[in-house]
Amino acid sequence: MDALYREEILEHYKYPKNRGKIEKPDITSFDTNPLCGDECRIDLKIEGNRVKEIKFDAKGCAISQAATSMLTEMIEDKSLEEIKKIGKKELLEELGLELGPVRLKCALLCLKVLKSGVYGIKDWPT
Amino acid sequence: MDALYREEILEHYKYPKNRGKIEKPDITSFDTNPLCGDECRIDLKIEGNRVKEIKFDAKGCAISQAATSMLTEMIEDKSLEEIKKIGKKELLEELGLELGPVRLKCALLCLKVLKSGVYGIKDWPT
Amino acid sequence: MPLPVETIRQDFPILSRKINGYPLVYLDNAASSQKPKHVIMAMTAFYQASYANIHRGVYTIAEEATELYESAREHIKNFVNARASQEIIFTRGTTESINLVARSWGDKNIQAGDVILLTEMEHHSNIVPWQLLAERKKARLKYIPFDEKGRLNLENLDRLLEGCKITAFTLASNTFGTKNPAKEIIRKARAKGTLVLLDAAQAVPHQNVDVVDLDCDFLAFSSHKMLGPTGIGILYGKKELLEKMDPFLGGGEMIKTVQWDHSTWNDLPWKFEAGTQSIAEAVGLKAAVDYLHHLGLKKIAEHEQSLVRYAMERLHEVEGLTMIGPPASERVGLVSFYFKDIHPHDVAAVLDRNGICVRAGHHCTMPLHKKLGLEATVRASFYLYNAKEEIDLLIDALKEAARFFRK
Amino acid sequence: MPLPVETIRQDFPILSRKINGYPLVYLDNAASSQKPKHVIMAMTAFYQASYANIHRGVYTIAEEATELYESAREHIKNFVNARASQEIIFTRGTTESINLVARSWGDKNIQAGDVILLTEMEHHSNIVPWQLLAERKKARLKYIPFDEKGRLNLENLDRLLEGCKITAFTLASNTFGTKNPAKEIIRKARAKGTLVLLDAAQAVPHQNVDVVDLDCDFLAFSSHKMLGPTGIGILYGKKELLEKMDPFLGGGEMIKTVQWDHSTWNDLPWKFEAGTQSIAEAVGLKAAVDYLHHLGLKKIAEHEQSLVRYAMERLHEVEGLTMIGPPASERVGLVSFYFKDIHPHDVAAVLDRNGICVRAGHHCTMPLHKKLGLEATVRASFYLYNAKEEIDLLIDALKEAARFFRK
Ligand SMILES: Cc1ncc(COP(=O)(O)O)c(C=O)c1O
Ligand SMILES: Cc1ncc(COP(=O)(O)O)c(C=O)c1O
Repeated sequence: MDALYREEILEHYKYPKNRGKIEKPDITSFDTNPLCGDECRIDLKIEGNRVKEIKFDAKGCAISQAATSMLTEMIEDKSLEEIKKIGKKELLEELGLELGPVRLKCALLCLKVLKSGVYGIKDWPT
Repeated sequence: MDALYREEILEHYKYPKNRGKIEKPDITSFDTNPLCGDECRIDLKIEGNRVKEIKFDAKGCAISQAATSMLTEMIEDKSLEEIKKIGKKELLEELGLELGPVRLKCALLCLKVLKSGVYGIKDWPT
Repeated sequence: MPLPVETIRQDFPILSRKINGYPLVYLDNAASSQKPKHVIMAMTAFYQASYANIHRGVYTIAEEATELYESAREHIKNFVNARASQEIIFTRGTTESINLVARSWGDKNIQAGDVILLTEMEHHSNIVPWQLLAERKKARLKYIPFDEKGRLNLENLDRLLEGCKITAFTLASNTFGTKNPAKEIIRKARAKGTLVLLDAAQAVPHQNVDVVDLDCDFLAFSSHKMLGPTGIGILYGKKELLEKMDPFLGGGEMIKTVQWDHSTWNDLPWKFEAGTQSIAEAVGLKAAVDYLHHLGLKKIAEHEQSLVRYAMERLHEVEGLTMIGPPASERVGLVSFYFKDIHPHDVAAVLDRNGICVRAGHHCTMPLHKKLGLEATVRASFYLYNAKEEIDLLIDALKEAARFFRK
Repeated sequence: MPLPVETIRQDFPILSRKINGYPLVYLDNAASSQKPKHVIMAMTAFYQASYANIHRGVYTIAEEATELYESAREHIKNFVNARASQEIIFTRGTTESINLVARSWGDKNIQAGDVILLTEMEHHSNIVPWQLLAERKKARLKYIPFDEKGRLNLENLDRLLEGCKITAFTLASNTFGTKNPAKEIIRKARAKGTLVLLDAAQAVPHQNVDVVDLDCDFLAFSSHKMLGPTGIGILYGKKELLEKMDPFLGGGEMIKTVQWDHSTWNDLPWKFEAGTQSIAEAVGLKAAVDYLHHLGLKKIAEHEQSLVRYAMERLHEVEGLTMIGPPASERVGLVSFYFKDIHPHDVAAVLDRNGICVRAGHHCTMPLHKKLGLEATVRASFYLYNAKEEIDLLIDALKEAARFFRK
């Protein structure tokens, strides 16, 4: 069990950071994972090209919720340029998990949503 | 070779019986074998419900030509009722060959043509 | 005599695999079944001794291959009790079979305003092709509703059948497990002149299905769910209907003649089999049918019934777990459930750590889940090689999962 | 170093089979190829150890199966040098691939009066889908003619391309063996804004095919002709085009969301992969690609070139035999021929008695044969495991057939 659900993952899952909604977000983005019905919305408040506030709402498994929570922590105070540099690799390192192709999609949905919001491209490719 | 091309088959192939055309046939029927391009036409002259004259024209391999020639011999002077009783089994016995499924179609095209002519059904099922 | 499960398990090489040190417990049979060595060996032997393209070759191995392929069709014909082998068309699977009907029959016969009647518990493969057809033809889709126990509510069936050209529904639900009252629906459809397509993906592998007795017009199912290989499926259709339908795919083998500007079509069933077919897969499917037939579908159904009954009893023990669908006696061998506070993916992941394979997700029935207010469920589905002891392992692991996420 | 044919032959179990006491001489490779043990074993191993349905399972074997399936796609992507794996769609074969384009691209983009340009040497699978499309849309079919040597006559190409939305032609003819000047045609088509679909069924198994270098829009081929299993094929399409196309088949896996009245589609490539796919077949195909890649397509092409050159030289010896098509240097490894006085079926039957498998018939190119005034021809087609000695056996048997029917 331990490898898949490290203590830190469970913490993020049970006590997510940045959960909620921004009333008038500068950027908001939403997507779903058709394979399991996971949903993810990320709202951003931007000031001077930098993340001022971030909130998310996600339905899904522990992995996808924890990943989203961790991702929002990773980008607090970051500039949009820095965010654009965050990829699969960075997020997965942070998660510290070995995931099969299906659960990988759970973990990466939040990144897909973030990227498509930041780049303003509706269907960000997985 | 012998099993497939018995002397009698070769005879029918080289010197077919009833090859030709009837000017005003009472029954005429034509079909093709889509798998190999074989063609077969059978013309019948009927008198008193009995075959008065029979002619065929066939393009195809030795098996199909010989089978057609033999089939026309089998039905000379036969009544339409008797012809309806001739099936796969009777023709194959006459041929005296063991045929795989593909060459079986070569041998049976003439029967298909004859039946569809006699029954007046366009697409006689194989 | 009950099904000799221990002996049967010896026939399935994958069942001796270990996952994280635990024996594999395969409970995802509704998604796809495992294959007995008979099926695997039949295909291997075929590739090693008789492989060739079919129908066109006049040499020995091509004739052997053709004979094997066509005898697979005979086997299927007998298995579902069709009247003629021309009524059995090989496709890639249930999905392609249904699409074939929606295109070939649908495009010719459905007009603006016509009703196409489905049920609320259909698999996406029996919804989307009809949505696409309805869109092409401006037809109307209607759905027979299900009740809180996952049973079809047939109260308004006569009204739903008004103006309905075809109704397509599943013999057994892949999410609830419900065995639907096909005969009753078919009788009413007949009375209105409505055609009937049965999605038999979850039925043919598990119980006797007799197309003459059912009197359906079309029946679709997949090889891979009935011990056979992937890559092949079946469409049964009544000959009179198939004959009047236009071809689906164009290409080699389905033609009688091809000219520059038009072509004519081959006889049934080949009219619907364009291009090189799934030949080795037909050989494997034939072996699967032999295997099932030899054990007897009736015994298999009884075994699965006893498993699902036992599973449902024991699932009641697991705290916070809710099952969906009807009582065991009205089901095929599967059960879907959820925890209010644990995501199905997490449940499945914990189970996987213990070597247990279950499905977590919407099982390709999103509308059904939405109606229940659920995103996803966990499904355990049984087959002839599953044993009671495996259900005990499932229950233990579910209890562990509940403890783990609630700690 | 030339191809190590003797070693290669050891990899193909069927080649040790005897027919009527003679060793099997398999010269029907254009219809379908035999399979090396690597391919057969890859599928067997998969069924025995990792089989599960893909994409949806969160348990170990489902993830293994998904990984294998998607890595098969990667292999194919690299094999034809596509830019992205989203451009590789799995189908059942060349035939389905072409039908997919004719339906999904064609129904959306072809209008009344538009020209669809084929060639006179196309396989039925690259004619009939376009005839059906032309009929649906009242479009016009035109054909690039071939000359007396079976070469395309491109003199009037510019005129034929006028008003032409798509041209579909074969990279290599399955009857003449002609390698067509694809780049020249594509360049002219590009200039007119015409899309290009390449039928690569006879090309990908035998030579390097690079979709970027060719700059084609679509490319279709089959697994079973390139040492892989039946039941799977490939459509390559440029991403920008595939993205704008509607789905072909509706069902599980190709959707993003399904609601009662409409659905939204999954991302590429899955948008075009409805229902359970040919999973084990993808695993086998991957092994086939590895096998071919390991030997090198260039060497394979050289070997086949030397075989066809030798075969054509020696066929000249056979009295009354006429070959059709271009000189050996312009061919892939196949040659079709006929006797004026002996039906091709009879030739093939005599050859079969000697263990030699050749094709007799129209090879799914009826219009081509009709233009030549022929019903059928005999075709010998070579692959990497064929040896010169087998051609000697072919020649001997042909001489015997001639003697037999002329005696
Ligand atoms: C040139 C060509 N195109 C298309 C096909 C059809 O391929 P398949 O039957 O695998 O769909 C073939 C082979 O039969 C072929 O040789
Ligand atoms: C009820 C039902 N219908 C249709 C299908 C689709 O079958 P396939 O994916 O083999 O085409 C399935 C299985 O996935 C099913 O359970």
